[in-house]
Amino acid sequence: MRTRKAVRNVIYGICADDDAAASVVEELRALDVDARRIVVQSSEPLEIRDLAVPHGSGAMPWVAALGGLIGAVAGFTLAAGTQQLWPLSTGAMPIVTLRTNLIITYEMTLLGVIVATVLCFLVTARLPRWRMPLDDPEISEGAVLVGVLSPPQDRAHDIERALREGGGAARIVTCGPEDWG
Amino acid sequence: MPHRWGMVVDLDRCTGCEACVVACRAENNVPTVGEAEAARGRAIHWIRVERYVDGEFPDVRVKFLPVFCQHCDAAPCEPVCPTYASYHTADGLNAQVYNRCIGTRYCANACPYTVRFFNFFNPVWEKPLHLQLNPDVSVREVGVMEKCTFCVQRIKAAEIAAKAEDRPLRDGEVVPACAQACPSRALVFGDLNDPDSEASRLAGSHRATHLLGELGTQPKVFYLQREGGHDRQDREGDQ
Amino acid sequence: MTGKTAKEISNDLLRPVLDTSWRFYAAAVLLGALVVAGLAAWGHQMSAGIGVAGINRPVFWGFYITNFVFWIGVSHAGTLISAILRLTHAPWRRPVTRAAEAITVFALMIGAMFPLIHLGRPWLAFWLFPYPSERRIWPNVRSPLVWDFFAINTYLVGSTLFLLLPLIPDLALLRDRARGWRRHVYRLCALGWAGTPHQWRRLETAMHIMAIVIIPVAVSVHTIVSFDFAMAPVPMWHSTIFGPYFVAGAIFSGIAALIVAMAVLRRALRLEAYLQLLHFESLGKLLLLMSLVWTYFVFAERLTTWYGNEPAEVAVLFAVERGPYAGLFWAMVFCNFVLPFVMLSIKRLRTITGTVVASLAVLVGMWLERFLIIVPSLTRKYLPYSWGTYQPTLVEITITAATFAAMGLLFVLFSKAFPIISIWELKEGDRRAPVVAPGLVDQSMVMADRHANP
Amino acid sequence: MDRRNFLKTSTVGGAAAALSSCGHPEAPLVRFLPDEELVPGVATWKPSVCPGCRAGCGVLVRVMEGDAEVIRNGQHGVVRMGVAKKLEGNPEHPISQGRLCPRGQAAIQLTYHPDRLGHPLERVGARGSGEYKPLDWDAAISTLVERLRALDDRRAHATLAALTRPLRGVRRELIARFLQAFGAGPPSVFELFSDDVLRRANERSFGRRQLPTFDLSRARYVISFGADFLGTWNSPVAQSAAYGEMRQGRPGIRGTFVQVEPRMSQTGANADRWVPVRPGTEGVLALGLAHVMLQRGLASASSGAAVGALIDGWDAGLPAYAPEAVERETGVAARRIARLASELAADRPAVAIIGGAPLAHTNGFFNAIAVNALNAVLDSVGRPGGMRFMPEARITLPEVRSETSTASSAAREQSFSLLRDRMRGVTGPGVEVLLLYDANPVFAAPRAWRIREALAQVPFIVSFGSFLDDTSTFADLILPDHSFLESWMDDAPESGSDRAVVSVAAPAMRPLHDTRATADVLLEIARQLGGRVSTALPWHSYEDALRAAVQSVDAGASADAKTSADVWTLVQQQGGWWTETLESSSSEMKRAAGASIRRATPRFDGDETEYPFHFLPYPSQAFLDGSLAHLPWMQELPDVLSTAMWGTWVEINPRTAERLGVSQGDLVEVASSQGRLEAPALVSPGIAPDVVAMPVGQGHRTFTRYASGRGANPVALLAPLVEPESGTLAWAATRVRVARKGRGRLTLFAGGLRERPGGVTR
Repeated sequence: MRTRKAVRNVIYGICADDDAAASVVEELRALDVDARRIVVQSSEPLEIRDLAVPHGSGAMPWVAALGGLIGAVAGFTLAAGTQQLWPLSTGAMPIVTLRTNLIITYEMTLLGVIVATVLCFLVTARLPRWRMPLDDPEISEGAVLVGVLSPPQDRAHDIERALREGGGAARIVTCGPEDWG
Repeated sequence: MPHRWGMVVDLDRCTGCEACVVACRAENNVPTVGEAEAARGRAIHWIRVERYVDGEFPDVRVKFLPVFCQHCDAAPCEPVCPTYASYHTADGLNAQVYNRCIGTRYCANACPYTVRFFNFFNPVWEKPLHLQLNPDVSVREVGVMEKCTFCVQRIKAAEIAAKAEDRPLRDGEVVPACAQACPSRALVFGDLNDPDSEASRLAGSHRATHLLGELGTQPKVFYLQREGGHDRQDREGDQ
Repeated sequence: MTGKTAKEISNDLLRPVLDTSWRFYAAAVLLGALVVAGLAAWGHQMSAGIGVAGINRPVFWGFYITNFVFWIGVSHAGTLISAILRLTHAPWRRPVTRAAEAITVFALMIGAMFPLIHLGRPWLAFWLFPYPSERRIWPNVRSPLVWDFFAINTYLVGSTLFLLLPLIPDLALLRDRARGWRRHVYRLCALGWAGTPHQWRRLETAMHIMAIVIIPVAVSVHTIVSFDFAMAPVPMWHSTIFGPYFVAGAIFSGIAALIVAMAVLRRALRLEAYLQLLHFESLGKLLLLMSLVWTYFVFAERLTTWYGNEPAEVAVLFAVERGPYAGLFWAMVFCNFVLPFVMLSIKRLRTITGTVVASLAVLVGMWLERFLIIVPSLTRKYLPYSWGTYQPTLVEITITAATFAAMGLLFVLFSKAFPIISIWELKEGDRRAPVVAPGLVDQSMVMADRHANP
Repeated sequence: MDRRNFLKTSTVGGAAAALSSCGHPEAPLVRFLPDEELVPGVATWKPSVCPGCRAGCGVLVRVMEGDAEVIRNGQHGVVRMGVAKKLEGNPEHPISQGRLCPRGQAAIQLTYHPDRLGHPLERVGARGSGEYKPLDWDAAISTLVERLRALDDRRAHATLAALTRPLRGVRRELIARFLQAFGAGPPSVFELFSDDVLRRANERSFGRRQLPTFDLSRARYVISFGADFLGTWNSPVAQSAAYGEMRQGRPGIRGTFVQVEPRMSQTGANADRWVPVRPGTEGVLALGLAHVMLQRGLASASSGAAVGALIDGWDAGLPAYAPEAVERETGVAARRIARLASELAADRPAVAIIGGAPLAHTNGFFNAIAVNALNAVLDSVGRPGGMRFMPEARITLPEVRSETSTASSAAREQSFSLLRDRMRGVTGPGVEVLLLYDANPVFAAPRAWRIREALAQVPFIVSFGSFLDDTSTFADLILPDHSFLESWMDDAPESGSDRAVVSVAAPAMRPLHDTRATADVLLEIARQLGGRVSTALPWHSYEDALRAAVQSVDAGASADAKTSADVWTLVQQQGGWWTETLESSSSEMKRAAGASIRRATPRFDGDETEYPFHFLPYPSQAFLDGSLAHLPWMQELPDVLSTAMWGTWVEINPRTAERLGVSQGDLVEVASSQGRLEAPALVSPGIAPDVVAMPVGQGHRTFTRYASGRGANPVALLAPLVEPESGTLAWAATRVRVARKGRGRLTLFAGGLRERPGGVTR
């Protein structure tokens, strides 16, 4: 509707709720539209989870664990390395004090987990991306957007129909040919 | 073998005259803070003579106790310092590196002897009082912790002198300002690693104790307890 | 739960962000003025010397470290509570979590300032940081202050991310609603969030991991803060109970801070429909639980000290219970135990007002608790000759007041810039939970309602 | 440089930063060429003499290079010169033996005091206003010379008078000879805590008008009556050194020490037994002890016959001093007296000391004679481990033949009371020109003596002091002296060693200010006056006079020196002259003579019902009689017992305080028949319930930025009672009343008074 949107080559419909969106997605799949081209957007997590491309969710915990491991090694190396490089005697303590180094190791481990998790999230969620996504204002009103990216020109009508069917999209928007990925 | 500097304080000799207190101030450029600051608990005395009073009139007994940095082997002040301003030298001193101190005052809290002093403001020497400043000792600026150093500048000077003559340090060659001033010779400084030093000999006395020894700080200052005197029984016998 | 449509929710919750009332300016100016006063006091302290504060020998730590511990404690409001509630899927958490997380971040930022404010030479504070420097001296990793540095940084990074991640979808919402230059800002902040199921799934996974991780971080942070004391051989500091005792106290004060913040938001931003009695009640019950836990720790600590009868420790114990600090001590007991216990265990008194009153008392009481842990011990160390006293100065009081103002100001600005209630989580929860008419006063009715409308 | 070395050096170094960091940016100064060749960073040690008290300790001055701001030829500039850095005891010196007391350590601040007078001053404002204008030395000296010429013209020579602090040696002689040659009377000395009573008593008992020296290091039992001999009395450094040896210097032997006094002093705090006694009854207790010993045959009367016989009833075994009677009078239990007596008799050698307050009662002379008698009974006179008298040092200014001068130039001093009366015109001759040298009677004399008024009647007062104090603000002309480090110094200690000692020292550093040594100024004035005065004082400088005096010493007495020139060299090297051989002084003692002395009961000023408390001022550990109150180090020195700094206080027994409703730090009013003052209360268990005590030293109206208007002056309360034998002030004989006034301020260094249970040393 606004100028920015005109640059996208997309056909989408606005559905009132998840159920409508789900049925639209069903229709699109029935049309044999490439699953990777189906786009769903909502302003809240949808109850029905498999509206779009299924993704393996197992990677993130492992990445987090790896981050923790890196953090642990970094923390311990920092602590013990500092102590060994500048071996100063204090309070009759050993030069490398394992007990106290555990604390820094612990903190660095958890910091590693946190940072790895967030990085993993950003990477896998493809954030940040600086070009505008589809942002129909009705999404923020609670509507669900279902669309097809770069729809084959010949099937535009089918897709529009599919969007409307089954109590689906109340409104259809077609945008320009440019890829927005 | 490195030195292990220590001090022996004979409480039976100490008279509470406080010559040590002023001598230390003169030697180590310890600033005066003035009445208002002193009233707020900011007076700096690297060595002080604590006095504890026992009994009520007329059976009053007083104990004088010169207290200064105990140069603990297991010093609680050292590990808590985040910047290594407080650390242990090879010859057993609790060093305080003024340049490294950022003023967390953690060491002062950790010190059970409360012998660490803080510069709450920049010290002031009204001219020409500054001419008296000892050039061998740095002047500390605001925000820096300071304390007794066992007159490390005198130790270093004696070591340099001995090295120049290519000989080991002799016992009694290093005398901190407090011990040098002490009229009754209550303070004896020396190398505890040297079994023949006077300090070692006195530290082996049956009267030798540590201050707050139960805390396990392993101080290098020994206190020789007072002998004799009257016990309570004796005092009651007089009445 | 709110009985409102998604549109209404968005309107209600975005209104404070998009419309600016005179109240916002009034609050910002007033709080800002106090913050400026605090900064001026700090500047004065830097130029004149730390001596303008009331600290002395032997009380080398005073208001600043009290504030440090207090604010780090308050920071546990947040992330810890929000993480626990998330992990336990407590349904009533949704309007609460963002405020709680914001408290955490701000309280940490303020708390982390105090170790700098209290330094004798704050311009050299960067020496705490392990960086390769010309002088080739690194921090002493044995020092609890360096542990603090690591723990607080971890917590600050973690809780900031924990606050920001679920904010992204709401920023996307704002991006759509805002006008003018703000739109551009929000657009940048939203990072191009689209709201695809894929992103939602990732966000939820990340939040789940974060919630799991942030709990041990929070626990360790306040444990390490307690180690600042427990590592020093100071009577009544050198205690094994300090770790859990401090963590319990931190959660305690954190909940209280959250309740107070929610009450203020509820009134100021007219969020009565979202922050309901249910929330205050639930948090109030948590507060009551923590009050009892805290009391248990205080009792355990003081009983063992008294029974042990170690002279140096008993000197501190009695200085607090019947000496110069007795007034503060019994005020603390009243604020942290008696009053919350009465207000929160009697159902009739457990109203929103009642909960808020109890929470305010707890905040006062917990500040006193921090003070009473730190100062009396220092006034009575081992050698009675060096016993001392402590009187705060105007500089310390100003800076302390300024940090409370800073907390308020940050909160005002935050709630101005971002929706203080997580809109998407609320909507999500609303759809999953039964609709409850606003204005309900009884939890049991909520429960009954829930059964009636599965 | 690795980290460890870095740390090492940074603790030690940093001198340049030290000196530059404390200055403020100022206009650039002219840099004068250095006077001396100094090796940077290398210290030289020069002997000097401590001016702090009468002990006359020899000190060593650590001198290093420094940049001093000075005025040269009227130009302000900087010169690199040797400046004193620290004082240590002179190890060669028989009195200090390498040690120094706190006041001696702080004496260096006398030189560097920021309020030191740096040039001659002439009064412009009213007397006491402290308004002066600077003057150059020529003008200043000629002003004084004209005044003296005017006296000469009017044949009013006798109206010249001098009032000095206690001086000995060549400086005292120069002043005395100047006065004598001019035709005036001998100089007066004012000293609050004077020991003249004891000197006179010793003259009576032993034929020596001198303070005794105690051989504590060999004593096994020491009983002291009020003498703060480890703190402020007589020769504290020498006495403390001997005390340390008495306690722990002999394997297997530890001397016992008993202190008798109503208020616990620093010395009393060290006692094994502290015996509080009613003020003024110390002599009775001493004789009570003697009685028991004689009665039980623990000592023979003959051993002390000569000295003891002075006491009325001696031959009869002192029947009036039976323990019960003594108990009634002194408040010390009879059983305790008996016990002390048997201990004294058993642990020989034993010695008794008297000093301080017991001498400052109206019966001070009796107390002193009584303790002398006790020493005689203990057979401690002239014996190892007992008391003795230091051989007198025999250096005096050589006689100069002149028409008026007779043999004795060392005329005895004129009593202060006579000078007072002369100033006030009560007796003739009046005083028209008064030379004032560091004596501060306006501060340290009772109000009833009306010093202020007396000074106001003197037409012309010249002060030689280095500071504006309560008295010197009355001066019309101020000719400031060098500090002791900038000047030649000499002193002749009268106690503290068993050798004859003269302390002499050359200047340790060049003068910082435009000052002149008073002795030099006197010689210059004598030159300008001409006539018999210049004939009597033919020396060009103090140094000349000193050399003449020292070279008159019998060279044979010094082991190393063969000629008088050698003596002068030796004296400069070691900081004085002292005999090498130990002299037995007992043989020189004359037999006691004179009428027998009856028991004297002390008289007190003030009615007991109206003024229920004995008032006991005492020399403070930091300031003595107040003459060191201007030193900031001394102000910030915590008094060892009270731990008070920068102020004054009133010591009150806890029971008394409770009765009066006074708690620690409360402001109390102390009032005597002479006046009143307010000071904070210090509740102390070490003081008798009917005694209140105050340290002397604070309460200066004018005495530099550090001491002016600080605290209260207890001397202001003192009644003008004197000890009749010596005429010295009986400063312990005033009664006072005490009342609470409100909250006061007491700056204490210490928090707690009591050890925690179990003690602190283990």
